[in-house]
Amino acid sequence: MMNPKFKNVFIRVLRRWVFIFLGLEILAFSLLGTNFLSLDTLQNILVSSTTVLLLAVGETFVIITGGIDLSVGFMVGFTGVVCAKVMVTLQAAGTTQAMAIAVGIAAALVVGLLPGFINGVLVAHLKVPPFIATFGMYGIAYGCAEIICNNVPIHDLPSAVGPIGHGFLFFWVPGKLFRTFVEPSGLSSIDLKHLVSLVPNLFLITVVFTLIFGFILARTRFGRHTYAIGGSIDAAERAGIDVKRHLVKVYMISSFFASLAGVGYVLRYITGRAPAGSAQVLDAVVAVVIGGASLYGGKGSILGTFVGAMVLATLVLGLANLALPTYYAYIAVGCILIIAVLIDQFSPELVHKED
Amino acid sequence: MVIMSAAGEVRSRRVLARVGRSWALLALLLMLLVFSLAGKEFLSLANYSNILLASVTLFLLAAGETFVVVSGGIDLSIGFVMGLVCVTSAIVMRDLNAAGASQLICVSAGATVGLVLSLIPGAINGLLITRFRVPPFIATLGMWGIANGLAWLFSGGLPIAFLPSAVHKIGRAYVGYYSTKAGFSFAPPQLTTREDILSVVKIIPVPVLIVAICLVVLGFVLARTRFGRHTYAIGGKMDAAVRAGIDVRRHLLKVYVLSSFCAGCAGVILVFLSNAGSLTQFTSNYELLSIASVVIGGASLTGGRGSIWGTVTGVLLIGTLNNGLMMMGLQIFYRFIAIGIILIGAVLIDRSFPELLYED
Amino acid sequence: MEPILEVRGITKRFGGLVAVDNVDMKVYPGEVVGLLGDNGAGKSTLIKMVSGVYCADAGTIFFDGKEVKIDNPMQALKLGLETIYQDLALAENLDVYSNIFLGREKLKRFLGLVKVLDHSYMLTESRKVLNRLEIEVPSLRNRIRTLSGGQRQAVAISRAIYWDAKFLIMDEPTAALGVAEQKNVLSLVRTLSSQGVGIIIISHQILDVFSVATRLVIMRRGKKVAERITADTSPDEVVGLIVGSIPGDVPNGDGSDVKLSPVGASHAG
Amino acid sequence: MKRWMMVVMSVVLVMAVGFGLVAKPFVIAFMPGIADPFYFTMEKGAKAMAAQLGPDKVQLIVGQYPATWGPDAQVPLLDALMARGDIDLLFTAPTSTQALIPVLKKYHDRGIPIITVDTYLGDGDYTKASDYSFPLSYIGTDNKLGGEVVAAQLAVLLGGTGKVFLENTNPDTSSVMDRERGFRQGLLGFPQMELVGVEYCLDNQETAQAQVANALQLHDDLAGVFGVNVFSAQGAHAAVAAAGLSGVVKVGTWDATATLIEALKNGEVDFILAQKPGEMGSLCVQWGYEYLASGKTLSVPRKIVPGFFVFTKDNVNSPDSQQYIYSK
Repeated sequence: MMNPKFKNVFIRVLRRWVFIFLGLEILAFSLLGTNFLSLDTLQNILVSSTTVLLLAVGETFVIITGGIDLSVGFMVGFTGVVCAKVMVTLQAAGTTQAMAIAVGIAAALVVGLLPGFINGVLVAHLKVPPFIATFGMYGIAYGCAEIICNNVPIHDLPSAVGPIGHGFLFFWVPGKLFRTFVEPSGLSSIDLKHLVSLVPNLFLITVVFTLIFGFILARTRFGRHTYAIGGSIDAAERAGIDVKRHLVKVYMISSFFASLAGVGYVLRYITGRAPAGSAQVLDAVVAVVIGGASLYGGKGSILGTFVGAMVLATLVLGLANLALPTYYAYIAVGCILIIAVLIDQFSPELVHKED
Repeated sequence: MVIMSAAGEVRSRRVLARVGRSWALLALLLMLLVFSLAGKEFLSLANYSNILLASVTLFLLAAGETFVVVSGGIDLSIGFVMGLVCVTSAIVMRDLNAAGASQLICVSAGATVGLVLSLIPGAINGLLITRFRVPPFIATLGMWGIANGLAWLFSGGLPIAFLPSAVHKIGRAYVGYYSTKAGFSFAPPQLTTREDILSVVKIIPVPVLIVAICLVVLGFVLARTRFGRHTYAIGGKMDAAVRAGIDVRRHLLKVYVLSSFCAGCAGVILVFLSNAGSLTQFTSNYELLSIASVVIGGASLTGGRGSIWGTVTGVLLIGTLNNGLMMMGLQIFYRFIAIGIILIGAVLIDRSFPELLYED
Repeated sequence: MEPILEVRGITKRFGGLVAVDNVDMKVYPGEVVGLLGDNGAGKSTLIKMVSGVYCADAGTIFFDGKEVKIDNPMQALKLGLETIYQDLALAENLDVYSNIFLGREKLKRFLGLVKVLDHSYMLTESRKVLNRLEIEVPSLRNRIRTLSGGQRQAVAISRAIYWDAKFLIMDEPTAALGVAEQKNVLSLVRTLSSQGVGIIIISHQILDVFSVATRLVIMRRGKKVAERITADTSPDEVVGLIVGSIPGDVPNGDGSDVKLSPVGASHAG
Repeated sequence: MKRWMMVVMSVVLVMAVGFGLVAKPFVIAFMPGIADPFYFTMEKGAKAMAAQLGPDKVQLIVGQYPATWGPDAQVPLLDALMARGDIDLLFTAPTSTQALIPVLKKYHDRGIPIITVDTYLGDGDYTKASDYSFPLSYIGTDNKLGGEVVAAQLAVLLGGTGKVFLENTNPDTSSVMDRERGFRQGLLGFPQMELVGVEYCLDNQETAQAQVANALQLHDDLAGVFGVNVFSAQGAHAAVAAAGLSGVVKVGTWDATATLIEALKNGEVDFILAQKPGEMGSLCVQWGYEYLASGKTLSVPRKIVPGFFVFTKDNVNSPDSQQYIYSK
């Protein structure tokens, strides 16, 4: 009926609809919005998507194995509070700023592995459904975070935290100066207006970790085994993969990324707050699903997740640029999510005829 | 000898399995005992009625969710469907009231509109899941956002006030009142002093009674009717249900409509309880709490297991825990930890007891 | 001649149910043994213990003359003990060659630093094994999900063959296949046994088993009730033994070994 | 002749510039803290003032309302709003006293004047030199003072004696914590009054209702309840009314939503402390416009406190007080 070659192309395009959608989104907002197609907006999209993107990258691993990790939302708050608390305590104890910040970040990343380990053991060894195990952990992490910070945001962090979180890789005043990492000080207000800041630090960090773990998922044995477990846990087990161990690692990756998001939160907002990130957990799942993953497991990719997160961030910020009433955003996200899965359901498998 | 000991073993295993199955009930009783001993004010009729009143909406949400979970699905939209229905019902009641319609018409029209409206999200969920094979998690998560957006759109983000006075009268009514001073009456006695008011014994809040009736009906449907049997069959093994000639698509559609309808009932009851139409707040997590109650009540998220009775126990466990810990002066944040631990513990206990092989 | 695989007194319980009760069994190199029994007789459980999916509650396993402990599938695979399961155990979301190499992926160095999957090597090797067995699949890049039942079976077999199995367990290898495909599989079994591979074959299709197996082991309710040389028995007797209308050699499984003197060694290889 | 031409040209030029100014109004942006009736009312007040000044003078752009409280919800939306590039002045309610400092500083450095409304940066004192003193002005309620006012009002109703309970919402939010501090401070003036408990409902009305019902259970001589925001107040009054104790247990609330006004009329709430969000929004636009129109030379007060309006049964129906009811 349909020319097979054309059909193949059609299937390929359909499978990558999300890229097209992102393009259309940007186009539409550029036409309708005010100054939407600008460096500022672009970098704002990149920065504001970091929390969701980080959570989503970790969540991608979990979802590919056929699980789900709800705990990541409050893990952001939990690790953020730990990070901020350590920094503040060390600073009060008189250590140097660099030391306080480094130890704070390290502490958050290390402590962040523990809930993931517990989740993994519950899911893999004790056969608790992922939804329940991680929802339980969600409550526990939130409660613990509130206790650590005594219910109030942790303020007065070392003064170097803000410049890191709001910093950029490059600073450039056209025709005048070019710097990396350190924001030029003492600029005149005219120069400040022309100052171009490129590549936000937070996005840089996010991208580095996203690339590393994207590589792991796509190219290594670990990644292949993750897919195999999601495809058929029996097949994986009988092929000699240590499924339990692998699952524990996967949940630890997820909570590691949540910790990264927690650290990112502290750097950007110079505050440790227990409820931080709680609103982002479902957004992260949405980003993963828009990126082509299936909640039944076995499917998904980091590139897809990245684009999914961008689709979400562009949508939210595009609507904000238009200054439309807020409820449009809720309805739009809900609709896009369902459409994403519908397209995915109805696009056929790509069948190769020859090698 | 051999046969005897085998029979003995079977019996003891059966007892063990029973205990394992109904551990939530035992935990609930234990908790009631501990809290009653720990705090003097816990052990009182008024406090039990408080626990029940505070759990009214969760009872309904969780009961609807039970059907979905037993069928092997999940419904995340219920919390916001409740908010949407609550707002819509209240708007209808307010506008009819302002237009001068009688109280009866205002209230019944508002409730009817809300309940009818609640069928729509469920129908859409069900169609997406059964006809278009969208995973339940995604379909209902999409509806989660859409219902919330619509509730904002309708209400403008403000609570809906100036409802007919019958609303709060119904919402705060009890089935009967008894006091030494005024005797027994169906209407609240007109008392002024604190001592007199506190001395009134109030028998069963009307919303609790309504919810109890709903729960009995739902429990009957799940446990005793063909509809219920089919729900278990689909959750247990979808293929087997299809081969047995059950119209699975149609049945699942009904299950999601039922779940949404229960959320609608909760929304309407919330109008009466709070005398206002309020949006569901983002931080409320009703859907997650409902699922937690269902699981604590012994259901399995892979489907095929669960009961309304178990879910009621689960909701009561959470309600009692909240109430008791509050009475002991613990802050709300500790309760998050407690519920998280109980939830995981529930499943662990469930896993560590043997299956009940023989029903009698 | 030494048996390549021997199990002694192997037992597995699930809760109160004894799925496999004190079973002994031997297979010699190049021998095809048929494992027969009704549903629930314990055949699958027995071979899952040998292939490391289940841990035996009691008993010992000898492989190639040495006592071995097989706690997980990887250990079985390392010994050269391959299994093709009834449900095939393929990851349907992965493509053909990824399944052939699942769990034993070929790696190469990326930029001389990190080990990554070597797709081209795995592709060519997979093509070789499929050609050797004259198996046809549309493309090695297709996901298993898009293949037919026979094609999936072929992938599962080539997966086992590729790894130079010394011993092969086949659970219902012909159940999901068309007539022609069944014939291919059976001739494949003969080829492999002539190359000295020991094979256990489980099947409900007794005639299939009779056509390839040299020896038959019959199980009922978790116990091994009889052992026969194929040439010395008939399908009728075997059916009788399976359903219990003919009493077995060890009716109550009291562990007596009187009639189960080693047979088949002379027939093998 | 040549000179004459010059005169005409310069007149045309001046007029063109003049018309240009008239044709292009100042763009003032409002970034709210969270989607709730308080900020809706503020938007309404701001819009009214913008309309009063005229569309040729002020164009008001309202950012998207964040769904939850906190910088993580607010900052991306704020950045998206500012990236439009056409904004001349921003007034916003910072959701964190510290997280918003560098964010707003960035826009200040680009020449966009900032007014903080309802909440503030740092400690809210922009008169002394600090890294957060750059905003033009802080226009907002003194939450601590409000708490003291509520305490005093309750004390008057209770005759200066009795047990009171505080239903709060989230300890994470600085404004409600200030109210709690003020309330505690205010109670110190009445040694016979005792604060027997504080609960946090996390912006959930049902939770608030359960918590106040419990407090009534725990203290059968409870005399008064203070609900610090919309959700805690609505829950508190519902719990007291459900217990049949309206009038006996005095209920003081903060934020004048229609629901609470109705309850006040029914006698279920005894007084409502209303902030003046409409006035705040209106002031922001007015001062903002005048500052911009003066060529950014006008000296604007660094702190403006619009004060409160206390609704009681006596004044709730008077026409004057209707403007303080929150609405959209």
